[in-house]
Amino acid sequence: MQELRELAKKLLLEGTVKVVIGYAEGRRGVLPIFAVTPGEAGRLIFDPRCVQNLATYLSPRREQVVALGRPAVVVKGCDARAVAGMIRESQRSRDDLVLIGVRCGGVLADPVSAVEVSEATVAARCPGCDARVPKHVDHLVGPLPPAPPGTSALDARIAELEALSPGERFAFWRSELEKCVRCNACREICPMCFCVRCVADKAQPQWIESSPHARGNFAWHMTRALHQAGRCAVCGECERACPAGIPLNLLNRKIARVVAERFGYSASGDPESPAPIGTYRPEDGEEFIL
Amino acid sequence: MTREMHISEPDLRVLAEDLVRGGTRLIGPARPPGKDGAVVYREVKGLDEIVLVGDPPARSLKEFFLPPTEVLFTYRQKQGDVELAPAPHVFPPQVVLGARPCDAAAVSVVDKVMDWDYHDELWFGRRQATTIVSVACSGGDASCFCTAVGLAPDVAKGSDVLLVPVEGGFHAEILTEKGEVFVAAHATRFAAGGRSEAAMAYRAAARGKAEANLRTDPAKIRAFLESSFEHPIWEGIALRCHGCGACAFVCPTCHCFDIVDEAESVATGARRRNWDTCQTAKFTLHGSGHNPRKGQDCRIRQRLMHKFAIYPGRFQEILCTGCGRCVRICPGGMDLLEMLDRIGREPAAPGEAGRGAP
Amino acid sequence: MARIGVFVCHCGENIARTVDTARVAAAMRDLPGVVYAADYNYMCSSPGQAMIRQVIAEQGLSGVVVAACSPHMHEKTFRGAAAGGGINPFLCEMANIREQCSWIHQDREQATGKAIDITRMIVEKVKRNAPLSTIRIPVVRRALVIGGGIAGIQAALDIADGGREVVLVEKDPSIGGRMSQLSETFPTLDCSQCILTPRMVEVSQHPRIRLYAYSEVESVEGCIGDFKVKIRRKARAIDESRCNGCGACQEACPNKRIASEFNQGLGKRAAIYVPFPQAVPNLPVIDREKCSYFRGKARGSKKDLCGKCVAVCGPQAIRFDQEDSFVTENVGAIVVATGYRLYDIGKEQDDKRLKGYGEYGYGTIPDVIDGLQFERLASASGPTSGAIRRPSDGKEPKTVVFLQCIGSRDPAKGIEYCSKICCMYVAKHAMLYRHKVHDGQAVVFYMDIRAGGKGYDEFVRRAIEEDGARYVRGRVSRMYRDGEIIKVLGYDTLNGSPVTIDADLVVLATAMRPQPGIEGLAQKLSVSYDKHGFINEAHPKLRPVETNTAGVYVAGACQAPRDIPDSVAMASAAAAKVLGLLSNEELEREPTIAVVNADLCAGCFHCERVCGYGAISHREIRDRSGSLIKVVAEVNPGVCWGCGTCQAACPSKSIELAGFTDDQIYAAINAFADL
Amino acid sequence: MSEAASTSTETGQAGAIEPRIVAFVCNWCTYTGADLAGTSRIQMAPNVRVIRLPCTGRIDPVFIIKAFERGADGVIVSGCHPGDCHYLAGNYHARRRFTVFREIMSFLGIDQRRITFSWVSASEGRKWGDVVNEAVARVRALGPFVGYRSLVEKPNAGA
Repeated sequence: MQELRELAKKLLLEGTVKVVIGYAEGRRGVLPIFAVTPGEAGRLIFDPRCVQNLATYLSPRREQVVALGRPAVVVKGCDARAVAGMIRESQRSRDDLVLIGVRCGGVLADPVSAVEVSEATVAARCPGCDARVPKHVDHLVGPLPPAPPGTSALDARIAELEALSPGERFAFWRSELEKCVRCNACREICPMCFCVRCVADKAQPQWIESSPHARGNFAWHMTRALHQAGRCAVCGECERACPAGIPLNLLNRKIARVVAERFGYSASGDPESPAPIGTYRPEDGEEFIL
Repeated sequence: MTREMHISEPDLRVLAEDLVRGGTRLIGPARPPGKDGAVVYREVKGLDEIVLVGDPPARSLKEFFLPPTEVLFTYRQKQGDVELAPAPHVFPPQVVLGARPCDAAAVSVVDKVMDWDYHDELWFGRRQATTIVSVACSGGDASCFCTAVGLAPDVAKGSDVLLVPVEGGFHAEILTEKGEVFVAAHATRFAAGGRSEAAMAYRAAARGKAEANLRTDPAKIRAFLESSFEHPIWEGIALRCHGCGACAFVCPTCHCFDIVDEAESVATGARRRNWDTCQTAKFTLHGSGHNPRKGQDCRIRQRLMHKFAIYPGRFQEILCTGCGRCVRICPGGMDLLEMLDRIGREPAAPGEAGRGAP
Repeated sequence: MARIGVFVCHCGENIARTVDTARVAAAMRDLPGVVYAADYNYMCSSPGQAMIRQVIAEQGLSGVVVAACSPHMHEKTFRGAAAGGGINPFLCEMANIREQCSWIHQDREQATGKAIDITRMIVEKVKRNAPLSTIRIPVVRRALVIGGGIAGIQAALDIADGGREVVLVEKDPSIGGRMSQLSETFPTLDCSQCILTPRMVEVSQHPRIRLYAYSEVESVEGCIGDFKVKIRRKARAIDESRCNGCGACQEACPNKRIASEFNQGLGKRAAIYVPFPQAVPNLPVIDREKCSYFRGKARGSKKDLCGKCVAVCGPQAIRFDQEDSFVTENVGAIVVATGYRLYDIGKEQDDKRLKGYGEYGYGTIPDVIDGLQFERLASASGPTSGAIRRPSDGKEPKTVVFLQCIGSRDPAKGIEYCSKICCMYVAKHAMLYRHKVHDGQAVVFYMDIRAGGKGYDEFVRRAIEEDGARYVRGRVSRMYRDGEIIKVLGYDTLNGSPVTIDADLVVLATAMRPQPGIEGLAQKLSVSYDKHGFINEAHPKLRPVETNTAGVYVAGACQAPRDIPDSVAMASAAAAKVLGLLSNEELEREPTIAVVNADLCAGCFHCERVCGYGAISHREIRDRSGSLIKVVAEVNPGVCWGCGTCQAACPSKSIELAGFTDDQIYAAINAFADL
Repeated sequence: MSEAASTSTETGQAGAIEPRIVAFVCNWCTYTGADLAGTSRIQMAPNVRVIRLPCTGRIDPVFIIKAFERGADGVIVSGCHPGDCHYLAGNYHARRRFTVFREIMSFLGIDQRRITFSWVSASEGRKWGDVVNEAVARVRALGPFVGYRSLVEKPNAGA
């Protein structure tokens, strides 16, 4: 903690950055803060309650954050994947950013009620994480906590769903997606959703119906998953933001696995690693094509 | 005209069964069928599913009067002509059992705008068909602040019947004519009752709990908002806000909607209204590309202005029930309770304003 | 509001037999925005087209749909008619109710219903068509020829003689290619170098030909009319402006025991060398792998580095520090003429489908050589000065076995095609051998004799009848070295008996394959190639020297096995195409290209990643004070080919393909639903 | 067929109506192949409506979604064989895109037998006929896609 605060103060004092985007204690748990003074930097923390992916604040569409000036941002390994994606897709230049990596032992599924990481409290995406030590960062702080216990409940749930018939899976997702009210929180919080105008807001023609009925919701969530394929950092923010509690991490994880299995690609913190969609290999599998 | 009665828990259970058996749609706060998950208002088959006392459900009652999407009319285009078929606005009866008083109050607050320059037949069609039986709240959680907006955990506003938990059952206040009709239809389930000390004690304790979270003066907040459009307090207030509008979607009183025409084919389709929110840039984006509410700070200011100044100015109602849903749901950690607290302390003249850090 | 006219064609009985065309027209009249619909016997006839023009004028149509045959058949016709009627031709589209409806269905009810759907979907699309104008792009009136063999030389000379500048790129130190290695040519037996060398000199002296020998195409940008070609000039380590080609350096070079590429390994050369005496340009090159100076340097030794060539070079032209350099040439057309190589029977293959010939010793038997090696043995300029001597001991072979179809026509070995020239050159070899070794016996194992061509069959007959070549129809199953001779075990399929021959020399007519690296070049040029690497022509009959990329042409053996006359004919044909193209100052292009909506573009450049043509560039948007607002994608209209892959890849749909916009396709899908 | 019915509760009764199928095809290979099927008079099921696009690279998965929304019971996507793309590599990009998209659809419970992907060259008129007939047969066995059509409620039925 002290190491993080000292580093942030130093970066601000020496003028390397104008703002440090990090975590601080709030009234109801941890909040993102935008520290512009060394004093504010003294409030920075990192612990398992710091679930937020702060990379999302780096989007060029966040004009008021951009206006603060050159940022340093505190990133977990998963967050660093999102930063890499934004750099890869020309949204930020690497030289524009100072990345403060934090070593991570998993975050909490419910950071308001729980404090300690255990098999019961850890976020489902964390067990088995291969990015606990963020790569391609400028600074790395904090001790490496033990690996999150257990195995990912997501994989087990995906396997359960895959064992169902298409009709049963359709019924499951229908019951989930019927809850969606199309607030677009999943999109707005996503660091990789930086389009100036989302396809779901396109009205002429309207590919994605804006009405929150199951038909519009299927179109939206299928398209979102497609557009995220090979880009999603699997940070889990969309599911956390969803006021309807739709298990979006199942879909994210499933598609990340498809991309890994089919194209040998996993999201990494390396902005130089090529994205799997937008390229091809002549020998790509095509057993589904007649 | 309040009449006080009593209903035992077994009687309430049978009452619920009677309703369902009689074909009335029964709605109550309940967990999703067959799984864990947040309590929401949904159609239930009996009292056992209903969570009568507890934190506010994840979503409000709003969707039972203003659904997230609804058809206004359907159309069919013919060569040079269009046939319209308006959606029906008479609805089968439904009963909400176990509404949180704040959610019932919210419906009554929104009634005002729905009967303002235009009488919203769909809203009032559903209002007409719905009897709201609330259960007094025990005081909520750390995000609740109903008392700060002039309501209370046991507020009667908007409810037809208010139940207050007492030993073995509920003290019942019959508040409206609709409430009377409801009680009359289930007369055998209710026992005569009078003033209940136990109920009074429960209500007092709940009020005390809610008041502890936030004490502020709505009039002062309104005065500040009406005079502080350009106040530096708005600067930086939105840094951590994602502009997703989840706050508005879970809000019991936010009622803005968008109207869209959705094609089913070349010639047919439907005009729908869908929930919308002032928290997105798209809400005020002009066709020209100009946006009068340029930044997220403008949108947050708008939300506060509408809730605590504009709506009260027009309808003498605060467009907020202090349910705390926006605080609980916000993925960016925005906190209305804190904002109100800060505004409440703000001196009349523009003063120091910090950034997003609380 | 749209004003659409629909014209339903009977196509005589072709459509009307299965589709109730009157009903189709009637159904269209019910659609919003359709102001006219009629059916007619032959829409493509003069009266049919006149009807379209007349209705456009009378009804003030904003769009035309012709429900008839395939757009591939008559889109041009009807767009012409629409233009004749006074509207933009791109406001006219065809609904295909013949090839994809009346001809493939019997049931009149179903076919009529389908025709109504098809036409309605096109009507809805056309309502959203925008007028488009043909794109005009200026033509750079110069050409690039890749490959300095006979095909490239011929193409370059023809184009240059036609008045246009030519850039000729050759990867080897000299032009001349395979033809310069040949001894005599069939079917006339005239000396290959004697007819080639004058053409090589012509190239070097032509005022409109710029020759880059020992150079390769590094990258190609742009499109027909305006290619920008980056050329790597490999470092010869020679100052070309100083060297006078005296040859003293190769004499002085201490390392003269290097297998000569020109002589197919049968002769030797120095580490600094001119590949052959008639080389054009007549300049040496240093083989850095073999040169003692460069080897010493690579080992890190600082002293005693060889410099014997430097010492003898009068004009001081040796430049050890020379590095590869690059030039960029701007041309309007490109001819690919990279030629061929021969299949190698070795165990190691660059293509896993190819197996090599273990039964022939995988190329390890010294006196088993290939056709090009035999050419060098027979050539007066070759390592033996034209005397037939076998490589192992220099003895004159008395029995020479020639094997045809080695690799070719043998799917089990990986190549199913016929290499076309081998029948002829084997006959030539048999004859040349007999002319030089009068008591020698040539034995030819063949599968079939393919001697189609002017004077070709006569030539083969001469080899057999006048020069005594023994032709055995059959394959050789095995050969091995037995003392001084090679045992060749074959089977005569005509008399059904095994044949064993004690050969002194075996010559394999191995298959022709495209040059290594052809795929990389093809990708740079965006031309397609077949599974063997031969460049695909645009149409096997009607467009034999064009490729699927406009402005890129093909000549010679890089397209398929070709002999010299074929290659030269192709080269002249390609040159004629190039001259035709370059006769225009501007080109017209279909306006079906992508356009970026800069307001919406977020600059993620997914479009750029999927664009096969490099048509997407980055454009900076700045405010009035000059500060950068954002960087967006931009389409170069001259480079875009209109595939639309960018539009599907754009997550926000901020790029649109004219003629196939989202609005148009959405409308067509919407119309599918109309019940 | 019983297997289809049992594994697809979203479909309704198998074989109840004539299946309606949209085909998205590229202009250069499959559309030309379909024309060839016509000139060769190869008879095929009349259930398919073709939408012609320049290249499979242009086919956006939202087209498939919209086709289902507009009542399609099945979809065909067809283009040039690998290596044959008129535009170099549009089909390779499409292949990756649909590799992912069909997994998404499948995971969400859309029976992949409703969607047929094929490479049909300009010379494969016969193959086009087979692709059409087989797709129609598969979709017929699954029955109308009532599951997708029922995703949007009848006006004001609920609330």
